[in-house]
Amino acid sequence: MQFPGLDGEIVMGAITHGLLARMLRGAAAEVRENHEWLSRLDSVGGDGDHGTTMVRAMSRMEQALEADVSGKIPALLNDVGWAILGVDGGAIGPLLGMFFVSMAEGAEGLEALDVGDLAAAFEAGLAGVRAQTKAQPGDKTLVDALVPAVEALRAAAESGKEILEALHLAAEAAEAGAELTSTLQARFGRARNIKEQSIGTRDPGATSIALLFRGFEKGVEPHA
Amino acid sequence: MQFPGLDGEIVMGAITHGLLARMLRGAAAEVRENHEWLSRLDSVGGDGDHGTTMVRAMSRMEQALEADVSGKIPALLNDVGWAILGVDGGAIGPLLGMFFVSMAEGAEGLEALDVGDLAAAFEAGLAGVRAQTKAQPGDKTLVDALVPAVEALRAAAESGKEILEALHLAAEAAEAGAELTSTLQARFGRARNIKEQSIGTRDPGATSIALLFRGFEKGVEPHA
Amino acid sequence: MAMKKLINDPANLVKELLAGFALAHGDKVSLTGSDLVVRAQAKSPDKVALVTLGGSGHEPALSGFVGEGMLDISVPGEIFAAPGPPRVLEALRLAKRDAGILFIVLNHAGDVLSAKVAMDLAAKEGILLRRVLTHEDMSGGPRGDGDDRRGLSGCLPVIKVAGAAAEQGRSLEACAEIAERMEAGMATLAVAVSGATHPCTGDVIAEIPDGMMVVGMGQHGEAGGGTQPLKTADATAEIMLDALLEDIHARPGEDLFVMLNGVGSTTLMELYLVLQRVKDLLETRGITLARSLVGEFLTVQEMGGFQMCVGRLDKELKALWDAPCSSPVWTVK
Amino acid sequence: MAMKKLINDPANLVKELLAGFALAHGDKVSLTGSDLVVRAQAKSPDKVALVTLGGSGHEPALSGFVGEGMLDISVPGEIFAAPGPPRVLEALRLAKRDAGILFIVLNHAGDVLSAKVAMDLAAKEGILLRRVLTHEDMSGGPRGDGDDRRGLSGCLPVIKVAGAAAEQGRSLEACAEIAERMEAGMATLAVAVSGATHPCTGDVIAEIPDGMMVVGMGQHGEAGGGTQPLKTADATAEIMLDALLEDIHARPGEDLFVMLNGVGSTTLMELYLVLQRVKDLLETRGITLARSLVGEFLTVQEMGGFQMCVGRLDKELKALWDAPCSSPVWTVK
Ligand SMILES: Nc1ncnc2c1ncn2[C@@H]1O[C@H](COP(=O)(O)OP(=O)(O)O)[C@@H](O)[C@H]1O
Ligand SMILES: Nc1ncnc2c1ncn2[C@@H]1O[C@H](COP(=O)(O)OP(=O)(O)O)[C@@H](O)[C@H]1O
Ligand SMILES: [Mg+2]
Ligand SMILES: [Mg+2]
Ligand SMILES: [Mg+2]
Ligand SMILES: [Mg+2]
Repeated sequence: MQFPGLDGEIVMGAITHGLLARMLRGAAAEVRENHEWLSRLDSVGGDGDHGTTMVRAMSRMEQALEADVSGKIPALLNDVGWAILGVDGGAIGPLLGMFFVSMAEGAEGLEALDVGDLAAAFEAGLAGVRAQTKAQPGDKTLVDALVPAVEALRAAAESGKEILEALHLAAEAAEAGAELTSTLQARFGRARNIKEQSIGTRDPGATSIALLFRGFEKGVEPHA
Repeated sequence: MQFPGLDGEIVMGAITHGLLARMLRGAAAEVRENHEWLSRLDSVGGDGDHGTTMVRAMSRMEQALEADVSGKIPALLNDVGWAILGVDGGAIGPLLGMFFVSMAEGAEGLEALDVGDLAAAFEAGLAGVRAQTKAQPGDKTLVDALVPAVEALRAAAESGKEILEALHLAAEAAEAGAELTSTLQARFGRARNIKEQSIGTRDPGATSIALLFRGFEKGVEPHA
Repeated sequence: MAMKKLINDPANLVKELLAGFALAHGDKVSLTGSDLVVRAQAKSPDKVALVTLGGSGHEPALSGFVGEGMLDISVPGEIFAAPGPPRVLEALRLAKRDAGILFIVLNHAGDVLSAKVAMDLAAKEGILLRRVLTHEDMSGGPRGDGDDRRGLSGCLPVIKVAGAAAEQGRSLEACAEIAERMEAGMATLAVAVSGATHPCTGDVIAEIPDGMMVVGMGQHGEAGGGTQPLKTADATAEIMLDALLEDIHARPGEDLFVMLNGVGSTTLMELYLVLQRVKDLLETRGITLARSLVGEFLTVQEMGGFQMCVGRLDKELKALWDAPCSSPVWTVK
Repeated sequence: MAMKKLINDPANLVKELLAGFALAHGDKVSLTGSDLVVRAQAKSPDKVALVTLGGSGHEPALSGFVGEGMLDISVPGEIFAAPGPPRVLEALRLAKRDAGILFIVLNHAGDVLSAKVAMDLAAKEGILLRRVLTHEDMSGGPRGDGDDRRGLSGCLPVIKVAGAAAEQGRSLEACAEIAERMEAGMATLAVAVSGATHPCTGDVIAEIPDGMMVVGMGQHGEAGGGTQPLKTADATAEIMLDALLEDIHARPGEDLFVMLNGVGSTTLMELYLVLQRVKDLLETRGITLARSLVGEFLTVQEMGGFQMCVGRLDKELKALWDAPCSSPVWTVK
């Protein structure tokens, strides 16, 4: 499949450097649109800064996109990761930063990513996050959105789905995972301090992951 | 003139040790009854503690009266003065304390005070106060009540008035002087900082002097 | 609560405050690289270096603990937000030495994560370090479940004794052991009586109803304890001390230190009352108040309240506590 | 404004706080006689002694200035109220020595009167002393009309240099000259952004409307300057510094010190911003910020705001500023 009107950068069924940039810009747009909601979620059990920090992280990401002249996927992902690591932003900075840095390692040497490559890169990103925290699925953290999203992408790759479809399924899974966190009690992050009172609200970090995946999908969608 | 019912301590026309104690207790009672007003006056240009400090000074005075076994007027006045000096009470403590300490010096060697002796003792007290401060009449301080009170007492002595009458005239003069301070601008004490805004309110320290002299008078008045 | 702060553009707040901090304490600290706070006179490179990281807005912490006999480097983050791993890594590179780095991390998710990433990267560069986590906030959960306990102002005594050990030329292992011994024997409990505002956003940090106080409040206004009627200094001291002594299993005959850390608008006057009561209560239990520390070390903007930190002191820790040091918050001749 | 203070019986407040203060700083100060605060190690009797007096409720002032190289004795009064002459006389008797006593009095009616009575009595006992009055609050009135100017936190630098001179064994005349030189070259201006309460009575000390600040507020909330909209740190620094520089007639090429004294709930963070701006402004005028001091030295309970004190430093004053000292608020190695 060939997406029309996308600067001719599209290789059927694969994410090029240019398309990756679109994915990332889509994610930034999605987070920016919803940052107040993110801060509101964080103010229940945390310090209410999650939306602000995410916006700062996205701005850094966009600067890295702007500055990128490598034309290479791993280099871009690595730059984005380090840009986000550079945000003085509490918990989300190191986790999200390491997600992209590790994704870069997972995409090492590749010029473009087919669905399987993309799944592998996201798996590397997930592993990078999980190396930083003992949080398991069910602990009400961003892990609860990230794990199902990456798993959905892998499943889509296994069953031969196209990239757009695969990203759609990942976004749906991330959203479902994030939504489910509202039933959970926080065992990591600041919200663990409010114990049972954390039940009833979505985890801000998981919600951000859902927004990022929704943005990835929107970024590669053909323009209407 | 003999006041009936006053423990037989009265010598015609003279203040004995016992009568002095009554005068002082009368002053304490008068201040105590009006201390909220004093603090209110002080809160306009000062720190609002004048009533509280005066009550503490009066309590100290009463303790000194309680403790006194000398039977001597100068000793009693000196003890009262030192008791008041011992109050951690801002401006009024040293001034009022030195008033009594100096009065004691003015009454040195006397067993009882006739009207002239009393005027001399009060004059010594006034001199003691004025040695501590450069405040002149018209500067809106306790000097504005004390000077006319002492002058009135001296005038009464010169014209041969009886003690009760003399104390009554002194109290009237003190009150008139205190009342007049409401038209003045403060040039000493905390109230000087508010400048013109001090006009319109009586000076708390002058008001205290008026209350003390009213109390002196009431203390020696025959019981109704 | 209207915000009444003398600040400029919130976006530059941390940069500006660090510049002023370095200016005010130029004899003891200076800024280097990406706003890392370092000692004015660097420690000899054959001695263990102490490094820490943490959000700003808690002045004088943590950068006020930098100086001779205390920290070598602090990495200040944004207001209430951990610094990102790159600046932490920069600090670790700067401190890199054969003697090693004692890396003191307060238990807050952001700090722990940022430290972890930086440490992983540092390890790849052959930087020798030992992390010591401080998590002495007893309101977080039962002792033993360390992850639940936040790192509050107790980092100060830990830094003091470990810094003194490093200054004496002790090994990384020895310094780490001392830090951990101090940490293991201490507990902190906070009480808040009035709230504060975030200097950048104006957001309210903890709203505390009139006449009430909250025991167990975290460093950023996180809930964590019970709201109860405001008590006297004596009664508050007793509630807090009892809980802390039970938490550390203090026994008669022991020597303890007590630190009272004002978090903002609570006066030294009040803290002195509390200290006096603490001493009397300890005496009735046969415990000696061997050292005390009263002041504002780790604040939460203009919040009212204080943290009480209590810990066990043995002979060695006492000697290290008394050892010379020279930092903006603590000078011992 | 509801009072939210951790205190006990207000009637015992000062006694209790002094006990806790002496306990907290037992290595530097102790209590003697009628709650006089004295140095833990007395100064050699052949050196000039420094004595001061003043109300409590301003902690750490004034007793926090007692120590080696600073004050020998402070006579603390009740909350915001000068101590009575008998305790002041007790202090003067205790400090009595052939070398003489430098008696530092802040210009407030109560303090001045109490000091005067005590001095008159001391003179009769042959106690040798020199009084130095500090009155550097420029909001009181024009320079020269000294009686109108209150003594604010500027007493600290005066005590520092005079204390250092005394420690060096200089004569009473020399110490007094140094104190007076320092005092004559300085001015202080206060800004208040939020009020406070009297800890005993609960009375409001200064009510400051939302969004406003008051320049020229005295130490107990006395009015004295203009109410104006709350400004940025930079703008506030500029307003205050301009006024102070004009007051002391500062000229290009001069060396000045700047002290920023937080009075309660204003954070160090804010004071650091102000200091940074002050330095830049001085630079543009060709004036050197030779020394600075930032912290809470003389507070007004939980009031928000600070005092800026600016003064001229010559070579000798700088050396005395840097001389060793050891008091609860200021330690120089
Ligand atoms: N230890 C942890 N492990 C995994 N995720 C965490 C951890 N701590 C926090 N998070 C995630 O970070 C989110 C909060 O991020 P953010 O508000 O930016 O950080 P902070 O709490 O430092 O202000 C949480 O909702 C949670 O998803
Ligand atoms: N320098 C002074 N000379 C004469 N009287 C003074 C002086 N200062 C204050 N007073 C008197 O003291 C009164 C205030 O007393 P008080 O409120 O007890 O003291 P403070 O102002 O220290 O709180 C004033 O009303 C005034 O009469
Ligand atoms: Mg947050
Ligand atoms: Mg945060
Ligand atoms: Mg008063
Ligand atoms: Mg007073």
